[in-house]
Amino acid sequence: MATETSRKLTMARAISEAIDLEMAADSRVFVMGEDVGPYGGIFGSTTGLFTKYGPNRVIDTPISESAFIGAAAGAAAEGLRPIVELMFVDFFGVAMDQIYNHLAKNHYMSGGSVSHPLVLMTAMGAGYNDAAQHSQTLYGLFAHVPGLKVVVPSNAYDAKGLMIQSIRDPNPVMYFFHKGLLGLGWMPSDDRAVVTVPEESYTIPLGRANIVRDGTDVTIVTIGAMVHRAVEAAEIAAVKGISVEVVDLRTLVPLDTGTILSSLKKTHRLVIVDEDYLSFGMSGEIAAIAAEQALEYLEAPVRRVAVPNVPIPYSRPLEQAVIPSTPRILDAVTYVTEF
Amino acid sequence: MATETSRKLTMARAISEAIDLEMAADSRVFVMGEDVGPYGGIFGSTTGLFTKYGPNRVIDTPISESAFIGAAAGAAAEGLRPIVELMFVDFFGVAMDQIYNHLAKNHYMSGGSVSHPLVLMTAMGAGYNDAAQHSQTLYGLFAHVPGLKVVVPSNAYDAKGLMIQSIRDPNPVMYFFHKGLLGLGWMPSDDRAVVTVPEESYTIPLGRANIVRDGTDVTIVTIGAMVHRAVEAAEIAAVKGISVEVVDLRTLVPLDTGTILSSLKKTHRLVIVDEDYLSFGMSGEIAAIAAEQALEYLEAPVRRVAVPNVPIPYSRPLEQAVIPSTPRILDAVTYVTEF
Amino acid sequence: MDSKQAVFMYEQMLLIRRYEDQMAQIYTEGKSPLFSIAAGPVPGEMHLAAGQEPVAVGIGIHLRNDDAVTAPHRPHHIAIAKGVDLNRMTAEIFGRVDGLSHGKGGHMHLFDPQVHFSCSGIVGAGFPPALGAALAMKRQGSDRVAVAFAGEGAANQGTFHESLNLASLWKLPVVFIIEDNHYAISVPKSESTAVSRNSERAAAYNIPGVYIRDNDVVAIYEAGKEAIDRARRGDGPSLIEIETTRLYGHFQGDAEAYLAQGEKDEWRHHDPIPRFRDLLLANGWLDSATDQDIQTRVNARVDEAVGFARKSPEPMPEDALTDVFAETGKEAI
Amino acid sequence: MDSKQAVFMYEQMLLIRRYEDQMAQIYTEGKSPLFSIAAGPVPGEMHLAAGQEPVAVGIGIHLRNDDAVTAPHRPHHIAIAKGVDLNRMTAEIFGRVDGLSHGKGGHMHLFDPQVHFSCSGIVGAGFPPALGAALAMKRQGSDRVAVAFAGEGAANQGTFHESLNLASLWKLPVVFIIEDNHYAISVPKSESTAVSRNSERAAAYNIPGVYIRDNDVVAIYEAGKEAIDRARRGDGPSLIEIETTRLYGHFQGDAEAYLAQGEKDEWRHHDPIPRFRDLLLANGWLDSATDQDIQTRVNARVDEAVGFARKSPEPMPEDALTDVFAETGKEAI
Ligand SMILES: Cc1ncc(C[n+]2csc(CCOP(=O)(O)OP(=O)(O)O)c2C)c(N)n1
Ligand SMILES: Cc1ncc(C[n+]2csc(CCOP(=O)(O)OP(=O)(O)O)c2C)c(N)n1
Ligand SMILES: [Mg+2]
Ligand SMILES: [Mg+2]
Repeated sequence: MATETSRKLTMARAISEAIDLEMAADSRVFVMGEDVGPYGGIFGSTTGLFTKYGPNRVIDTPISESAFIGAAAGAAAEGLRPIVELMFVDFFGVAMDQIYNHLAKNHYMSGGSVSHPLVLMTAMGAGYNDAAQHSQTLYGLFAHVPGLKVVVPSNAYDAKGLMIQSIRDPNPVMYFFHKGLLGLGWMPSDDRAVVTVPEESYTIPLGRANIVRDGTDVTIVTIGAMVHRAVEAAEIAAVKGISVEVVDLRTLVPLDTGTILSSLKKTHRLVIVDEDYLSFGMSGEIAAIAAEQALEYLEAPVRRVAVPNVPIPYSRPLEQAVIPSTPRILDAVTYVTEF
Repeated sequence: MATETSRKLTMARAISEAIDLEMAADSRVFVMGEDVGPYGGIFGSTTGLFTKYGPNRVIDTPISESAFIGAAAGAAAEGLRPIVELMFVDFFGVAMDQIYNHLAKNHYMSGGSVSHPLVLMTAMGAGYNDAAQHSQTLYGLFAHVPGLKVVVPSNAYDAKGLMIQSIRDPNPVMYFFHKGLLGLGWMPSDDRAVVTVPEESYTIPLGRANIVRDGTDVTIVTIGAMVHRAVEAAEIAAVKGISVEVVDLRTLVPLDTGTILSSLKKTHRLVIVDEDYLSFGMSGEIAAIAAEQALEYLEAPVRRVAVPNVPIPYSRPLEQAVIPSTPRILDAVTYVTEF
Repeated sequence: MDSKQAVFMYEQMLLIRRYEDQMAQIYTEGKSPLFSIAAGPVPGEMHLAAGQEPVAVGIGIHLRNDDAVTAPHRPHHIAIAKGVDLNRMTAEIFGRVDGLSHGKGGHMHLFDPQVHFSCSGIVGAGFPPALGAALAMKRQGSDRVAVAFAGEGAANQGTFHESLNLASLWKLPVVFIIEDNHYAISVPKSESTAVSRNSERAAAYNIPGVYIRDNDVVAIYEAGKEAIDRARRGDGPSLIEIETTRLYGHFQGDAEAYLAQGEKDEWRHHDPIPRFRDLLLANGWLDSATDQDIQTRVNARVDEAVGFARKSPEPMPEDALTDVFAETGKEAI
Repeated sequence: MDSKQAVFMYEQMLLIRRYEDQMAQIYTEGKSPLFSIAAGPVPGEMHLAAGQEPVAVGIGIHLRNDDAVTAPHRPHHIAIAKGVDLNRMTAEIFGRVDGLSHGKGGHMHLFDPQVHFSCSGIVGAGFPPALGAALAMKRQGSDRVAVAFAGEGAANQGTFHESLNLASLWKLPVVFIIEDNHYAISVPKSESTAVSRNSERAAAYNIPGVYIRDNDVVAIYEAGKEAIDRARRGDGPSLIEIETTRLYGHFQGDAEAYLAQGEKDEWRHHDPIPRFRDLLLANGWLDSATDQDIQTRVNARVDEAVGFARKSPEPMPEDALTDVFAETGKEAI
């Protein structure tokens, strides 16, 4: 039993295991995308699936994202349960019309008569010098347009449970995995994302944030890889006597406003950590919720730590300067505490 | 002199006049897009230009937005000054990769050695029952990704001055015109957008908000067609003894944070009115700025009036329910005043 | 084509024509004296397909209820030929609660899952979902097929290329129909398309390509049968381009100043409906009494649909907040 | 092709090969014992083009400094053949301040406006800007031309279709070069492309299409000359697809488990450089002493570039905030 409960997985393995379980359980589920077949997905999200399920259920595509993502939507409307991979979220612009004018809106435009139960999984995130077209997070943009659920796991346990839930959801779900959390071996990966993962199937409801660390002085609201930076900052802050609560949103749509607010009512101080661009995105939305619904509790100005409205640069010192870091988070925590 | 200064123009005429003046002044300027030629632009942005400048400078295109917008970027890099029309901003998804991965980022990715002086003009806005794929504003999305200036005029005077400035700007500028402000005749149009416009060329700097109405009790920050709804609400509020200041941002990038903050320091109350989707967009950004930089001045929770995270519905009562209206704005103003 | 089919097609063409003519009329209600797109019982853009009936009917005759169709912004003729519920479709165009989408979709967003019909206001957007429907059908082991309709202007959108390639590669049961009505809004085909016939592009995807001249419903019927049978057999996709005519403007309110003098008169004189009627009469498949009956029936059918729509209430404002997500809808805000 | 051109091309091929081999080596620095894409002096993805020299050189020889080129994610060979500043390009790949973009761009984002070169990491994205450059050239009345290079995988992206149509329609001075190296990452052409040769797709745009087998630099030279001359004369675009080979993996670190047994050996045995050398020797255009000189020169050139890069300092963190907008850059935050 000790061994059973202590099986640790990387996030990549957790994702492919989740897909495997659902493919085994439901013959309508299939995977489509570039290099998802024999290669197993550039980021390992489909490792082993081609061997197990063959080319009819694990389908390599041409580099025609509009066609194959739109086709996935069409197949979903006809009763299949596609999981389709957009290799990097940065490429969304070649297929965005199919995604946001159709996949996201058809349920509404049809008055509820058409559904697209579909998972659009995609890699995001910086930290390995792949520059401006391969390093973004962009989840805020997808959360802005109505009709897509937006899932951003920060560790293997959540990755598996959220993936299974996403596959079963009757709606289109954008599922983002951060390249730097996957445990790929050939890329730096956060050990904190490697956690115990049960072998069996389980789900995590969409729209429920996770308080990954309790605290009383400051709330950090964050998501994805930044959860671990936030926890690091919280650990350092603890040494200085500052008690930081870290809220991992896990999904942006639905957004767990309740958890954010109850944390704020306890701590009275808010720092938002976001690997997306600073302006007009997630960090603004969370701050706005605070300004609308918890203003009387706020004892210090809100602080946002995000990418400072520049494309992601290539060179290491430049990239490291723009991606939110533990010291920058700590500065923000200190600022709101000392205010 | 009285006649000269009182020439009033519709916004559509102001835009085409601005383009005309720049085309006359600079042979590098040309226009490209669907139906911009003999038709004069579906929304009249190029009326008269084909007759005056001919098919070499006013170029009809196939329905190939990726190709012609990308081509405009390429032409700009080689020394031309394209004005390219995306007929409705709602169509951005078919060309977004060219827009945001290239047009927006090349200057940065090239370390400043490549420039794209280009205006991408596009129609936005609801109010005439064109439903979910033809009624959005979406400026928040373009303001989120770094590298594009974002211009949203609310009246003919601003439309002309901002267009000329945009054409002369060395950067890519997204220029949004609201269909319901253009004075097209075949579509409801706000008379408040028809204002006196000088015949000569003039510019309005990007990044400078306009206080369209002074007030002391509440600040409304808004843009585009909503400026007029906000002014209406302010007029009604004035009758009730509430003094509302209305800030027309005019551009989202650059954002005139200074004007927002000084108004807030005077009024201590903030309402944001935005025709874009509520969450993860402009309204969140403005609220966040308040929560970061003017928290101690806020005497009431921030209120946002925006499209409540649903696609724009077709039917009149449904559409009217989701587009911010004068009564909804007034409610918000009352709320923050009485808080 | 036997006489029964021919008469059925004729009746459908009349139904479509009557529908579009009625819609053109109704669309003006409440919009005068000055034309305002936003006024009256039917607001928003209105793209009518009078003149393009042969395309919808000549293809639609070969389709079953369980076959899928995607249509573009100009969808009525295709919807009618596919058997979309005319009452609910009309109510949708009127923006009423009994509409297919309870008023949320409107004229460019008609969805009738009963007959696997959908459309979109984005040019070229219907190709990929048709692929997807065909993929589902193939995987499900059925002999169903999908058909994507689009204008000649749409054939220059990237989705056309990506979709035809993928359809051929995966040998999907899908047929691509291009309605060449000579214009994309004001832009003539010659100024948008580097080849005179899109059917020539079929070779770029290793699939059959056919061009049909002259809005000829009989030829459309034949080519449609071949392509759809082929898809049903599992032999893969085809591309058919059909020369047709747009008897109204691009949308209602279009002044069509870009047309050459007399261009439209030519189209009107070459109206496919009287031509087909003459053929049926000549073949002895139709007599004028039957023709009269059909006209009466068709008019009544359209009147019924319009009556149904007019009677249906408008949706309640709060309904705008539902249907963003399946299930509870409570995530909508 | 005269002997001078041939020897020049040979030297360029060697320069490219040497560059890519050196880059492959340097790329491993700091990455062992466990391969980490993020470590060492050259981090990030690295797509090398050894084996594809004939394409770059056979086309590049016909281009002037003022002609424009757009290249894909695998750009080094094309950049070198276009005359991009090798020192600054290398410094860019090292992410240093003396790089073409001062370290902001990196290997997939090389821009050298001096020779009108740019590239992009997005597959198929280089077609439209090449059109635009050609449009500018045509409008400016010059005889300059633009060339867009892309892989065979990119030919299934929508931009390919849209751009070829537009280029033909507007008779732009642009040439489209497809490098058919058999794979798009792990996906073989036969599983991505419904025709065996993309050159067959030229007919869909009413432009000439040529396929060149066997990575043959002489044939590439000839076809390139014809297409570029044609564009320069104002006779419009052409499409050339070239069979070539990718001697490294898709990117460095690619285990290439998807290749068939021996597949790569075949490519290696058919290396275009020794083949071209043999031809030159056979023609008497090269002797082994000259060959030796060239090798020495080429090695020195690469060493110089790498030395230049290594000497250049890293950018300062605060430099990340500049260059979002032209002029002041103060809007950056
Ligand atoms: C991607 C996109 N670009 C532009 C438009 C605007 N638009 C709507 S219909 C149309 C013309 C379509 O022409 P065609 O495909 O020939 O169809 P037709 O209207 O002739 O039936 C255009 C440009 C759009 N809806 N979507
Ligand atoms: C739009 C887009 N989709 C996917 C990718 C990921 N990707 C990078 S290179 C590549 C393969 C490209 O193949 P090909 O065009 O044949 O060029 P090659 O790598 O063989 O030189 C893929 C799929 C991308 N960069 N852009
Ligand atoms: Mg047409
Ligand atoms: Mg390739």
